[in-house]
Order: sequence, then structure tokens, then C-alpha cells
Amino acid sequence: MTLELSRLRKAYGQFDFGPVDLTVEDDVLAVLGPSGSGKTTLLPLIAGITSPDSGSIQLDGRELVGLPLEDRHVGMVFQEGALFPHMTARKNIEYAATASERVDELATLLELEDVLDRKPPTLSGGERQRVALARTLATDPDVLLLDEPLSSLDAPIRKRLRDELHSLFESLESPILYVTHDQRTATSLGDRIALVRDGDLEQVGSPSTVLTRPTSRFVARFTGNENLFEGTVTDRTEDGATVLLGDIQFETTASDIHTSTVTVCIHPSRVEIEAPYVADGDRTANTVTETVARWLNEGSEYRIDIEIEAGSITLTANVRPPTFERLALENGSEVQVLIPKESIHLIPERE
Amino acid sequence: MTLELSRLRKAYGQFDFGPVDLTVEDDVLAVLGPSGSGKTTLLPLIAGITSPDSGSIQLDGRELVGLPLEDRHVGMVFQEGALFPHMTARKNIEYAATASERVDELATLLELEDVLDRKPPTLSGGERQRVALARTLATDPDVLLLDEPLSSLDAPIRKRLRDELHSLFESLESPILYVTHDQRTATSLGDRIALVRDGDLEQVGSPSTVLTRPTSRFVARFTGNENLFEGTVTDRTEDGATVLLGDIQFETTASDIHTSTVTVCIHPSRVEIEAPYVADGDRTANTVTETVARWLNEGSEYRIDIEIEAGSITLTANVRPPTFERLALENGSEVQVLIPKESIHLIPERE
Amino acid sequence: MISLFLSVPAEDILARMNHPTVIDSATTSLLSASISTVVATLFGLPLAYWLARTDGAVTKIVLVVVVLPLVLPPTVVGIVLLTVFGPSSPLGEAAIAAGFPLTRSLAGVVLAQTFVASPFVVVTAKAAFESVDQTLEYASRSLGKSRWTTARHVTLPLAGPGILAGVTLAFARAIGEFGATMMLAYYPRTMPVQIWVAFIELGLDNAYPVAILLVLIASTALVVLN
Amino acid sequence: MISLFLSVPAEDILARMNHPTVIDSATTSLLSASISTVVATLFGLPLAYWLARTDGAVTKIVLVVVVLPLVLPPTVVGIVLLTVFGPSSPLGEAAIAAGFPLTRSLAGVVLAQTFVASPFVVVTAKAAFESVDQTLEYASRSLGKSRWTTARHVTLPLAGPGILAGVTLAFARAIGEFGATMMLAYYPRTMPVQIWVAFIELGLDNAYPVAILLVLIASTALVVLN
Repeated sequence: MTLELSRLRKAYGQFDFGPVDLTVEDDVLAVLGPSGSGKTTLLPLIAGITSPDSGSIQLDGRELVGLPLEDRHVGMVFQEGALFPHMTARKNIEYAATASERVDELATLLELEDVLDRKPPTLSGGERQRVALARTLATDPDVLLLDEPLSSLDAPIRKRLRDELHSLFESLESPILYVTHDQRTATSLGDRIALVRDGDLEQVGSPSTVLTRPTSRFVARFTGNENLFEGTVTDRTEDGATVLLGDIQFETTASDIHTSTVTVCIHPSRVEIEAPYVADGDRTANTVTETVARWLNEGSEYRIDIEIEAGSITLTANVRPPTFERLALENGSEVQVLIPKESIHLIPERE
Repeated sequence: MTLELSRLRKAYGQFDFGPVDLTVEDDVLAVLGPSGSGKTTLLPLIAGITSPDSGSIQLDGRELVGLPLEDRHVGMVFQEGALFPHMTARKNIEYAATASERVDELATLLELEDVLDRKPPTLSGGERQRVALARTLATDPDVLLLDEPLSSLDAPIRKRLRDELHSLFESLESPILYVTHDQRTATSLGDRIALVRDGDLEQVGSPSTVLTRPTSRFVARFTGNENLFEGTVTDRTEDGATVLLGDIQFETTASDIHTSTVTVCIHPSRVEIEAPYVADGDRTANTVTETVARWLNEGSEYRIDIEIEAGSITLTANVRPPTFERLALENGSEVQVLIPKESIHLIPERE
Repeated sequence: MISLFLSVPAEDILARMNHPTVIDSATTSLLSASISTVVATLFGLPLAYWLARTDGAVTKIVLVVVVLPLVLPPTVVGIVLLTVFGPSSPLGEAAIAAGFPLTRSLAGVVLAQTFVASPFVVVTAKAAFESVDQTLEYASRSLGKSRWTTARHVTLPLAGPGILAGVTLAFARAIGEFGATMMLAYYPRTMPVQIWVAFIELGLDNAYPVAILLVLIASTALVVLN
Repeated sequence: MISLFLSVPAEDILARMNHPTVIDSATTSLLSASISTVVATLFGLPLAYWLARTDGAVTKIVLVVVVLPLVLPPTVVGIVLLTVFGPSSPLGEAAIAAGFPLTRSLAGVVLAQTFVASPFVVVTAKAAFESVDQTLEYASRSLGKSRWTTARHVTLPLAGPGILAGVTLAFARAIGEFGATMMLAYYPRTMPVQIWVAFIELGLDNAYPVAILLVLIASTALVVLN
């Protein structure tokens, strides 16, 4: 199946969504964006809940715009599940199912056997989302749309259901669109990520491309990259560009940089911290020795703010707890900062 | 100021909160728990919105139970801000302020100068929370209560406001209780974390203690620790205990273990991955060589599932992106897993 | 209310309840109020659904028109109805010619009652429909179910209690209608009119039996429907 | 409605509007409806606030009692009021002795109107108070403000529009009251009664001027209050 959106547009008062061009084949596209970005506009348009002002939505060449919801064969899992509160879980799935065997099959797949006879208000958040998913899958939809199904769940359940969705998505052969505001969910579930900003697609690409090679400051910031600095390109060779950050020169592998002013973008998880004067081994990296200004325990990692250039630049690094403890870091600790050439990404200034 | 809760109890129908004993001095206590755990019951009790069935709440020896809200000098920041929608931001703060200079002072502190004349519905989520915080601080409360003020914000704004709160909390000299369901927020803002489960305090301690030395499977799971296995203690020495996991022996530094059945608890951020046959250097760690079963890109880190004991145990490790790329990990890769002795925590079986 | 039941000896009341004027008025009231309620429900429900699911200027204007009878004084309602359906109006003349007079007839009573009772169905059912999360309807239709199936299996069951409350209120309002009925159809006498006549002609004591019976019938309807 | 305004020539209506009976009834109606509305608001607002902020069996019972006049047929209301306040009741006798009769007087009109209009204030204001998030009240009080300061600066301003709508509805209902007024206070004649009298004694055409004036006054009140 191929879902193809062309020049899709929808205006809501002041707000303009689109024009959007997008093709999703049998993979998972995670639609990521802040609240108010318009990411929630997309799914209702495809499902047929709202009509676009112009443009087309084609599914294997069949035009969906103009068709009523019920004739689109597009399955949608709503944010809070949208289960029918007066029907049991079983009745909810049966209502949608084309064959009654399908109900038990899906109940087994999604581990719902024990809750089939309960009504939605008595189910936990995770169970509700599983029933909603089963109900949608029961119609064997051509396209699967999911609207932040995990956002209201507690962390451990969210993690577990996310893993289950991951396996499920791999077994489905249809275009899947997954809307979320959570960068982790988008990264782990999406084969590709589409970043939405002010009603437009800002960048579409694989998770690692979007994370390490953002095309704008907005994308970088929204995917957790806090290290964004204004820099000047001083030299360009075949192997990359040299960039000046304050008084310090950094070597990068960036090519195709045609402006001299750039945004230097270094993901905190790619900044490495070592004790001072420890040799770097065989890797070539940019190295500076500076002091720790601040640290924050963030659970599975520590966040270290390092002041460079007498405090005019604050570089953030994520450090694993064992490293943090081994280096016995505290405020004022002197550390060696290693930034591999290929970890420095340059975003050209927009004209 | 010292806030002291003694034998505090409150029953809601089927649900029982407490009895809770808790003392908070001039530090930040993060109250962490899943939805429905009763963590949201605590703040209304202290603020005076609800009355306890029994027990006492004392502030420097002054009994609060029985006093009306308005006489407690307890400041509360509500989940969505609870700003008065018919008043501008300035009027909201003025309403609470004892002196009018205080309004401008707080506006400067919280960077609100530009939005003072706007009404709450036109403010962004982050601005609303800042105004709510300013309004509460304007009364110079003896205790500061915060009810998930960041939960509805987008990631970049949440991160920024969290950092601001961190600095603010350090400058305040009063007990602060911060309720959240997010482990990261609790870890980074709390001087101590209190884990709430089914209306009881399950564990209270510093973030690193709660994270690395959980007293129960529940705490471990809720703070992001997925590696929980049933093990048998085979040997105890002065330096620690040896534990059998399937057929593999692990050495630990655990002491005070008196049961032979234990839950072995290894935080994914403390499992280290190396290429096979790379020497471990001078650290002593438990080492096994196994294969990668699955990996997941989680944005700033990769999650690697490693099958141990022919798949009967799945060990999860968090790996930084540079390490992941350096080792060129993929499904089926053979890796050396290193688990430092002190990173293996044992939870005794409950009788 | 309690004074109403205590003011006259019970056997006295029971005896007077058998009086033909009492029985006649009770029959007229029950019949007319039932017809009015059914008519109001049949027309009111679709209108309420449309009002609940549509936004815009037209919706607002229609809503004002629908609510009007709620605030209009009953005697003014009577005059409006007489002007439109009265014997000297074109519609009224045509109806009389067809042997079906719209005033001083059961049709007139039903007309007056329907006019004042309909807003209750529309307003309450509208609120009931609005309380059904529209997302549930979208969910049902995205599962391949038609609008009609969705309405029958999702919307109506969920809006049911609210709609029933509206229908009950409409019945209560219809059976109690006085002002417009007095002007449009003094005959056949409904119970509220009979109370008035009994009070004027025979005094307060004689109005009690009909009043008690009316309260009993209305309360029974409230209990049965809820 | 439109037919009401078109049915008689304008100058004709204006001439008849100057008739003393019309002016008298307009004065009575305006005065009594205003008093009734004020009384209903004074007692209804605190009650509505209490109902909105309290849960439990007592609240429910009080609510049922308050709503009762909404579904009670107007003539039954008249009988109930006569039984309690009528000349032969202890209360009525005492009032007559004090030179302040509760029937066939302005007091009687106000009594009837207040009885039927109060529920509108209570029900609408209750909904308005409920729509004010209680968290805002807690927030205000946790800032050190008393219940009274909170009510004045937070609750009332936010519930204002809803309360005003209830007061308007109460006024409209009071000025239109017919059934209970007929029984409790045929004199002094209010406009709805005057419409009835004009219709019965002089025919439909003579009822138009009062009806038009009544609709105009009621609509003006609706516009002014909103």
C-alpha cells in the first residue's frame, strides 16, 4: 500500500496547515512536533474527520478526499482510545470485527483475554489503549493512524506498550502514521520521522539523520540537542570544514557548506568527557580542556554543563553514571572534552 | 522551616492513603509515583484543600490540620497553573502580592516583563506556569507545593523551565514538595525522592540511592530499571555476596543479604558493552560474552537487549550513540558485557 | 405540596374523583399530553441532533426560535397560536372546512401543548447529544459503520438518559399547560383548566381532587419514564 | 410572532395602548416582576452557590424541592399557594389582620411570580457556579484570601454571565406568569391576565395591544440584562 499526500492544505482561522507533500509506503512514519504545530491536523484529514481545503490524499491511486470516513478503510487509534463506554471490551472489538474469530485472535495477540468482559471505565490506561488498537486492527485497515496513544500512560507501561507496538508494526504491511510530541517515542518507533512546525513539514528523514543532521535549529532543539552555537567557517577542504567557535577552532567533516556563518550543532550524547591529559588513543577528535560549571542527575545519565571560552559558550554533555563516578565529577572539575569531527554538524545560515 | 507529617491518613472510598510519616526541611522533596498511587492526595492535605482522617501536619511546631487554607501560609502551584482567567498576568500576581514592588521583582526574576499585561488564555503553557509560580511566590509562603507544573509542556520548554526551577529552588529557604510522575524531573529537581505506591511511601532517599539501591521491584521498575531477575545467593563474604543467575555466577558488593532468593537488579545505564576480547583494563567487573538480540534508537542513547543463558534472561543495556557506532552493533553481534560488582544490587525476597 | 394532600379528607376526594368532569378532563389531559410529547419528540430529536452537531449563525438563530416558547408568556402564546391557527385565519378556516377544527378541540389542546413542550425536548436532547464525545462517533465511522449505525449503536444509547429526562419534562409541561390552552381550547377541558373552572365556580375545596389527580399523574409519568 | 405584530394596524395599537387598563396592568407587571426577580435573586444566589459546592443526599433533596415549581402545572401552583397563603389559612388571616393581604393584592402577584421564577435563578446560577473551576477558588484561598474575598473577586466575576442569564429568564418567567396569578391575585391585573380578560370580554383584536406591549417589555429586559 502507498499513501500519497499531494499539496494538502487546511486553514483554521489564523492557522495554515500545509501545503504538505508526503508519501508513506509500508513503513512507520512518526510525526513529531510541539503542541500547536499542526501535527494533530494531519490524521483527521487522512481519516476523513475533517476535509482539506485543497490537495489530494491517494491510497494506491484511490482518491480519499471526498469519501466519507466509513468508506476509507483507514484505521485510527485515538488519543484516549475513544472506546465506547457502554460496551465491554469484547463488544467494542466485535463491533468492528468482520469475523468473530478475529476477536479472539486479536485478544491473544494483545494479551487482552482477561479483560474482555470488562467495560472501558474499569480498564487501566494501558489496557484501554490495547483494546482500542485491537478494535482498529479488527477492521484490517489499509492505513493505520495513531494519535499519541501512549501519551497518558505511566513510564513503565508506556515503555512496555511501546515495545509491543514496535513488534506489531514490523508485522503489519501497511503505511503507519504515528503522531507524537515525544522525541524518544518517535525515534524508537519510526522508520522515518517527520518534524512538523507551524503547519509545515520541516524535515523528514530517518531517526538518526534527523537527530544528528538536523536542517534547522528548530529540529535540533526539538530532538533534544541543546548545543547550538553561532560559528564562522574559516576553511573548507575536501574532507570537511573548519569552524571557529569564539577563539577555538574545530574540525568537522561537514561538506556542502556555502555560507560563512553557520549554526554549530553538537548532540550532547556525542560529546565525550575524559580525565585531563588522558591520551585519546587512535581516534581523532577535537579536544579542549575546560571546567565543569554544573551537573544534573537525570536518572539514566548525568547532564554536564561545561563552560568554554571563559563562560561565553556553555557546552552540554550527557555522561553515563559509571563515567561520572569514575571521573568523580563535581562543579569546578577540570575535564578533557572530546568532540569527534563527524559529531559536529553545521547548519548553514538561512538567507 | 520544618514540615512534619505524622501518621497522616486519608481514605477515599476503597482507596487508603497513609499512614504517612515524613519530615521535609529546607530542601526539595520530589514525590514520584504512577497515576492512581495517591501521590496527588498529599499536596491537597498539606494545603488544606482536603482534611485528613487522622494524623498531624506541623510547620515548625504549628499544627496545620484544622486551619483553613487561607491561614496556612502554604503556597501551591497547581497543575495547569489555575490562573484567574479574567485577570491579566500582572493582576494575578498583584492579587497575591503583599507589596507592589514584589510584582516587578518577581516578573524580572521569572522573565515575565513582556507578558504582564496579557490574560492567561493568550499565554503559552510555559508562560502560564511562570506566572503561577510568581503568584505563589508573591505571598512568601512558608512551604512551597508544586503539582506537576511541567507535565503539560513540550520537551524543550519543559527542560528550560526545569533548569530555572532548579536554580530557583536553591535560592529558596523553605520546604518544597514537588509531585511528578516523571522520573527524570524527580531525579534532577529533588534533593530527595519519595516513591508513592498504593497510598504509602515505598522508599524515601536521595536520587542516586533510589535509582541504584531500590528497596523493591516496584521502585526499580518505576525509576527505569528493567533488569530485574530472580537469583540465588551462593556465597557471602565480608566484601559482598555471590549470586547465581541461571548458570552464571556474578560477584557483587552487596552486604546485609539474609535471604537466599533475591531480586538481582542492574540499572541499564550501568551495564557496559565492549567489543569481544577487549581487555577490561584495571577495573574488576563481571564479564560475559553474548549476542545482541535487539536494539532500539532512543534518541540520546541506544537500548540494547542482550540474550544471556540461551535467551532465558534478557539483559538491557543503555549505550551512547558513539559507542553503538564504534562497535557497529546489529542484531546477532557478539559483545562483551561488563557489569561492575558495585553495579549489581540485590533486593532480598520479602517474607 | 404536602398541604395539598392534607387539606381535604381522603374519602371526600376519592368520591369526587369519580365525577364525570374529573374523569373527562383526566382523559383529555392524558391523551393530549401523550400525543404532544410524541409529536415533540419525533420532531425534536432530529432537530436537537442537528443543533448539537452544527455550528454557525443559522444554528444560533434556529436555537433562539426554538427556545422562544420557553420565555413567551402563555397568554401571548395563546394569542400567537390563535392568530395563526384560529378560526378566522386561513389555516384555521381550511381546517374547519375539512371538519378538523384547530381550536376548541383536542387538536387545539395538542397544538398548545406541543408548542410549549417542544423546547424542553430540543434543549435537553441537544445537551444530551453534546455530552456524547464526538470522537466516539468518528471512531465508529472510521471502523466502517455508517452514520445511521453509529447513531443507533453509539450516540443514542449514550444520550439516552438525557433524552428521556427531556421527554419527561416535556410531558410534565404539556400536561400542566394552562394559559395557551385556555385561549385556544377552553373545551375539551384539560385538568389545569378544570382546576380553574372548579375553583371559580365551586371554590377552592372543589379544585383539590383534580389538582391531586393531576399531580399524581404527572409524578407517575416522571417515575415511569425515569 | 411576526403575525402578532402584523395583525393589527400600528396607529390602532398605539391608541389603545394609552387606555388606562393597559397602563395599569403594565405598571403592575413591571413592578411585581422586578420585585419578584430581586427577591428570587437574593435568596436564589446563596442557595445556588451552596448547591453547586456541596454533594450529598440533602443537596439532592433540596434541589428536587427547588426544581418542583418548574414542572408543577401553574393552576396547581395556584392551589398550593392559596392553601398556604389564602385568606382562610392561618398565615393569610394573620396577614389580612396586619392590613397586608396576600391574595388579590400586589403581594399576591409577587408571591405567585416569585414561586415560579425562583427555580430559574437557582438552576441557572447553580450551573454557572459549577462551571467555575473550584481549583481557582482553592488557588485564591491558598494565596491567603478569605472565602468572601474569593467569592467577590474570583467566583462571582467568572459566574457573572451565567447568573445574569438566570436572572433574565426569571424576570421573563415572572412577567409572563398567568395560571397561579389568576388564582392568587386576579386583581391587580398583570399583563397576562389583562390579555386574557381583553380576549374574553372584547375579542382577539383587543388582546393584541397588551400582548405586544408585554413582548416588548420582556424583550427589552432580555436585551438590557444581556
